[in-house]
Amino acid sequence: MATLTMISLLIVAGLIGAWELYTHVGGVDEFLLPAPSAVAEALVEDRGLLWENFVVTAGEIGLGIGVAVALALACAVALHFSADLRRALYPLLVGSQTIPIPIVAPLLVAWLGFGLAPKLAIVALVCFFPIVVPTIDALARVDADLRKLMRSFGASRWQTFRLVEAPAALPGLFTGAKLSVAFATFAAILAEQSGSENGLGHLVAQAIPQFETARAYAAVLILSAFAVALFGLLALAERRLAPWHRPGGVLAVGERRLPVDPHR
Amino acid sequence: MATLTMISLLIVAGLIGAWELYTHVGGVDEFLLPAPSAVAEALVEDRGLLWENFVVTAGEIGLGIGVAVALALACAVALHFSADLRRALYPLLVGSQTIPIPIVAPLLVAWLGFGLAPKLAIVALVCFFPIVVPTIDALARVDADLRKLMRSFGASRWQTFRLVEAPAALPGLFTGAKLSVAFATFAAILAEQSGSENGLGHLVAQAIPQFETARAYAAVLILSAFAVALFGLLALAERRLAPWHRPGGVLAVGERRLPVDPHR
Amino acid sequence: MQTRIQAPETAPATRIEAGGVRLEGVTKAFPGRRRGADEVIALQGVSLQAAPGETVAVVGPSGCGKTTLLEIACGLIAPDGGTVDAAPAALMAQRDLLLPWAGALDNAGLALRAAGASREEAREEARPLLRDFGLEGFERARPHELSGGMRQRVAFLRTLLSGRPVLCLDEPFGALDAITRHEMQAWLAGALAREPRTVLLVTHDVEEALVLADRVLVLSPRPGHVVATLEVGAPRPRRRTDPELVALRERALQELRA
Amino acid sequence: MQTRIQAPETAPATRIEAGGVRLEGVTKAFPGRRRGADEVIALQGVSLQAAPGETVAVVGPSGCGKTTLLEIACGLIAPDGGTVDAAPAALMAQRDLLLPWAGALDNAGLALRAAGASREEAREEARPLLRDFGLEGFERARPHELSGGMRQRVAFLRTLLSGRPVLCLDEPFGALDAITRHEMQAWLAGALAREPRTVLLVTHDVEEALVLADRVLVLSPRPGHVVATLEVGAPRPRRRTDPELVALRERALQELRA
Amino acid sequence: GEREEPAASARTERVDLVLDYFPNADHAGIYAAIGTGEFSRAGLDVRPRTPSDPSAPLKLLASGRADLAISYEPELLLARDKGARLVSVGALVQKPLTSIISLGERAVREPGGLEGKTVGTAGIPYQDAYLKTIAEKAGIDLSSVRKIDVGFNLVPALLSKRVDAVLGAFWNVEGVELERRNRDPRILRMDEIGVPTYNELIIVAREQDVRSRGPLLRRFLRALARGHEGLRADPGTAVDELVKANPDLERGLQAAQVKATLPVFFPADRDRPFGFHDREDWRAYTRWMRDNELLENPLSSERAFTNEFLPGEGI
Ligand SMILES: Nc1ncnc2c1ncn2[C@@H]1O[C@H](COP(=O)(O)OP(=O)(O)OP(=O)(O)O)[C@@H](O)[C@H]1O
Ligand SMILES: Nc1ncnc2c1ncn2[C@@H]1O[C@H](COP(=O)(O)OP(=O)(O)OP(=O)(O)O)[C@@H](O)[C@H]1O
Ligand SMILES: [Mg+2]
Ligand SMILES: [Mg+2]
Repeated sequence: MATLTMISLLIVAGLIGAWELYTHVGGVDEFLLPAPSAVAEALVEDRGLLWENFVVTAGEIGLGIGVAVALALACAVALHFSADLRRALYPLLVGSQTIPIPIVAPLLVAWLGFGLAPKLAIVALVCFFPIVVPTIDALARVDADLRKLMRSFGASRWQTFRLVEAPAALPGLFTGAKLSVAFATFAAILAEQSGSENGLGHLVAQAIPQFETARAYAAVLILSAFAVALFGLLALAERRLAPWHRPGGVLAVGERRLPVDPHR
Repeated sequence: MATLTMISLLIVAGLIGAWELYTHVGGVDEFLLPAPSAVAEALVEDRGLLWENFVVTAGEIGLGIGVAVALALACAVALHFSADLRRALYPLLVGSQTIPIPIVAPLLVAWLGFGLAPKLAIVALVCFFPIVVPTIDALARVDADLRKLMRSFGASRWQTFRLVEAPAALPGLFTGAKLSVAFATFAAILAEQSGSENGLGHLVAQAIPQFETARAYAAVLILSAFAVALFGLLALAERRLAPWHRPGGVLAVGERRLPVDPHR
Repeated sequence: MQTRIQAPETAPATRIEAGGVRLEGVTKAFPGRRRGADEVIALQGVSLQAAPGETVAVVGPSGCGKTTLLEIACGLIAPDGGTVDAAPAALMAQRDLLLPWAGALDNAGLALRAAGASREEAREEARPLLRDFGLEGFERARPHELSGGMRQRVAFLRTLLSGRPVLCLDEPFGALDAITRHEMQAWLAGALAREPRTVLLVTHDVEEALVLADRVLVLSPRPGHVVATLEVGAPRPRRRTDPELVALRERALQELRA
Repeated sequence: MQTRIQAPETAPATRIEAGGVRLEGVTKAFPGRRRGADEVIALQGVSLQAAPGETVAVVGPSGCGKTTLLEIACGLIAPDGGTVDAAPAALMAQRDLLLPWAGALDNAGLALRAAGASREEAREEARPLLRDFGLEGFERARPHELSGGMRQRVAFLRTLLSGRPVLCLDEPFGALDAITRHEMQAWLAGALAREPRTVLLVTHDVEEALVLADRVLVLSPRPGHVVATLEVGAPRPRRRTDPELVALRERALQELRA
Repeated sequence: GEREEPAASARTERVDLVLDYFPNADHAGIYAAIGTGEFSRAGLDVRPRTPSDPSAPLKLLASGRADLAISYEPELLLARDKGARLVSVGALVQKPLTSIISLGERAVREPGGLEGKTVGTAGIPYQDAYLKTIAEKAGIDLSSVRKIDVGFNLVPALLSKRVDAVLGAFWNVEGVELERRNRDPRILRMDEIGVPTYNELIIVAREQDVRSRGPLLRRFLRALARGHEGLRADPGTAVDELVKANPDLERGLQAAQVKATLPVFFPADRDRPFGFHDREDWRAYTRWMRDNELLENPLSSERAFTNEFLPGEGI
């Protein structure tokens, strides 16, 4: 464990060193690619500004993911239950994912005003799909024999869903949620760049034309760290709530066995 | 089947009708939201322009997905094989997903110029992650008992991967590929909006300041249809190549049974 | 040719109602999956009657269609031909099909919950039986922490608790050692004596069939059809050394060998 | 207390080498999963010797640790105490563990492929045996298209073909009807006579143990330890009506009942 | 003679003003008017809004989602050509800010130097037409100039050295910035190299509001004019207001940009009020757009703007 953390730190340190070196000898303008040292400086100097804007963006991300998870779950369940709906709506869902932000952004402002709402809508729009697809796929891949069994017990369609399909699809939901965490950050920045008064995306959009590239990188770094932390939290939650799918892994804790290479 | 297609067509028709109505009575300016009829007109009138640019963008999408799948597979396998790598690189991967396009785009231009390469890089960057995560998750969720069995047969780590884990994870890979298809379109438009000479994203970027909103919508419509078609193709391929995970579904074709509601 | 299948009731009565099973001339073929592959005829004109409260055992060589027959009786697959008329039937499948994320107690209570019981009610009802079945202390153990025989007992218990008038048991004791197996057989015989239910029992153990059943159907190799029907008249409780059972056993094995 | 476990060889020799199994005082406990839960002691000081070419059967009540013992012998889990010294061993698990996406033929050839054979070579080698086992025509059938007994035969065949010097069979014939079961037993006895291999056989059928094994270990209920070791001296091929076997069977059942 | 409006009515009216872009030095006068209370004294609660892209303000305005919008003269003419009923009620910046910028030793010192060069553009069609006009005036072959649409990344494209010059950056924003960062920019302003002059930034209202909300527009423009007068008198305070409202702006940079922009916030003719539209200039520019096939319909430039609500005009 300790050595692993060391290795990972060494890799990161190596990458940062290479980057620092490159900015000095690579001939790329510092306003295109600032040195890590400059980014670090910006992190310290602008910490007040960064923090204030981070709070705004983190709020958008958190709420956006919440909205996306709720909608995606409802949608996945609805599509799972009705083959008709699935056939009719799935293509529309896929299509909706391709709508470019510059087209929807002004519309959303027209409908939702200039506040938080249009940003939430964009984050939710981007995050919705990567939750729906793995969840629907996981629901569809539930052992058909289990469904038969439940039917023989007189279970209703809904009971089968609640008692068997939903728990069986939980790992799929987690896959989707992890994906959406990474995309939420991306989406929040996009949303803020398409019209906002604050937030880290706004900061980035303002920093670049002001040649404060280091500050923009600092903002991105903070968001990346946030995304990694959220991802890690979800992976932890997954291990606690849906541990059964790795019988060789987590459940073997404390039991001495030869390595079977499950992911932890 | 026929009735289902009917339902789905009816829903689509209903949506389009509502949209048309809304543009006339909803008080939203046609520059914000053109009527479907105007979009249809643009589709017909600008078909030459649209087609030319579509070919460019479709190429970027196709190649980008190809690059993303290849890289993502290699990466997922590497991370699956080495817990050290996984611990060291997974957070970096998650972080990489949050990098905003406006920050990378100029760098990519500096490194790769204005040709196809920076667009491919952006599409691949966006599509890479949604393939890696479901694939790694699927690999990790392979029944630990199967791994044990292979070990008792004297299989090497690689043989176990090739004969057991890889096929078992195929559905996960398909989930990822389907996701990335939807994101590729989104990414291609973004990429083209930050520096390009042609392509549908370029067309959209040109149409918006010219108040040719209908043309922009027409371009998006074409891309959406393309994404839906790609998604459908992948779903078909999944059914052919990885049908075993739906024993109640596809394999029951021709066998009369009571409905067990598997997704088709 | 008429096919009638009971739609599974969504909310079965908790009180067990009498209900029989009647299959007439049931035929079932599975199509060859690939073009040109031969279809597999699993059952050919199988008839079976179980009056309410009766136990009917089915024996036959591996692959002759026993499992298929039970699934048809449960209304889970539709026959190609013949008539099916059965009260709601709960299946104990050949694979244990326990939920990997639930403990033994919750797995045992699954059918109860399908019948509308709350989690707590289901646990209350399942707990004492789990103890009867030698699984005390394993209430919270997940399936992969149980031995094969333990898993089978949980699956058996789950089916028993379903409260459906008909039980279709597909080799319920196949993974048990001789001693535990006899205990379970005795337990089942006792339970049926107290509270009669209609049982269709698939087994490879002819003695087990004779000890438990009112009638034993012997199926031929695939395509399965009935080659002999043995009425077991011996009074209960039965011992496998009863001369009548020994004689019937010889007959059954002879039919099977043929 | 020394624990030696053979690391599974990555490329086992296709030629079967002689190799025995020697377990001394093996102990294994599974920790209570939740804080405060009791640990389950599965095995307590079990010793077992199988000389190269010998067949040793293990019988014992459900949950006494038989499967655990086999996994330890195969080097798949580490014991808490005791010595393990075993040649490379292939496991036939209690669950069939067939690959759902592969046909019967490819499933049967899996161990061969793990030993380095190409898909074609594996198919060539597995095909005639599949026929011997009554599975002709099902070469391309996926596991869910096979009956329980058919799946078990495929899993058995797969293990046989592994080419490992030791075979650990966990109830290899539990899902087979009496007739098919006798055929498979006869087949196995013949194969071992032609080409000796070391076999650890877990079974619930004492007769099966006596017909096939050189030695039968009787385990106690959990925590499992050896309560009796029966040496079976009868010449082969054996019949289950041999007086020696009948006598041994009585002894074994008596030990089990105790 | 300017007649005083009755003192601010008791009820302040809210005005949603969509900016043309993220807040920057061009908006210093607006923020000064907010910060020094000019708007509230006029009974207005002005809320500057950031748009999703520079063409969004007119769309939001046309849809009634905003009261006023900052846009560009060419954009307004394009929108009107497409049927939008919008009108410029005041010019925020009198002159073109758009320019051709190049750097260092590879600098393009005069229009003729563009021959054979690669030029990055923002991908806006009317700006592409500037290039044509410039080439004609300079007598060079337009087809020898390679155009690349780099979207918003004009400066990064320049810094990446993948283009020789960019067309579309503002001399008062990017130009000043590059100067401050010692990147030695060479700047060619549109109106100095053959493109007819135009008002780079204008304040746009809906035609219906021009008819029905005249007093409000008048109060708005008077307060805005006072804000700009304050800016001229004391740029430091105005910049402070801008930076206070937008803490992510760099004060030093904004001050330099405001200083550079000051001369074009007001009409060259001292007699003209703040916000004045020059009839001739508008006519000439509209003609140029028509000549370059940027407009489809015969369009009266007269009706695209009105000076009616400017301080001292109209009534
Ligand atoms: N879903 C299916 N698709 C195709 N063939 C099937 C399917 N289910 C069963 N079969 C075939 O039908 C035949 C009968 O199968 P069934 O499972 O009913 O046998 P069984 O009598 O239960 O055998 P066992 O005692 O081995 O469990 C077998 O040949 C099997 O291959
Ligand atoms: N992975 C595990 N985690 C926790 N407990 C386990 C685990 N595997 C087995 N056990 C426990 O160890 C004991 C022995 O199990 P094992 O599977 O070896 O029994 P068995 O003799 O094979 O029984 P059966 O005849 O029923 O298959 C059981 O009580 C079981 O609950
Ligand atoms: Mg069966
Ligand atoms: Mg076992």
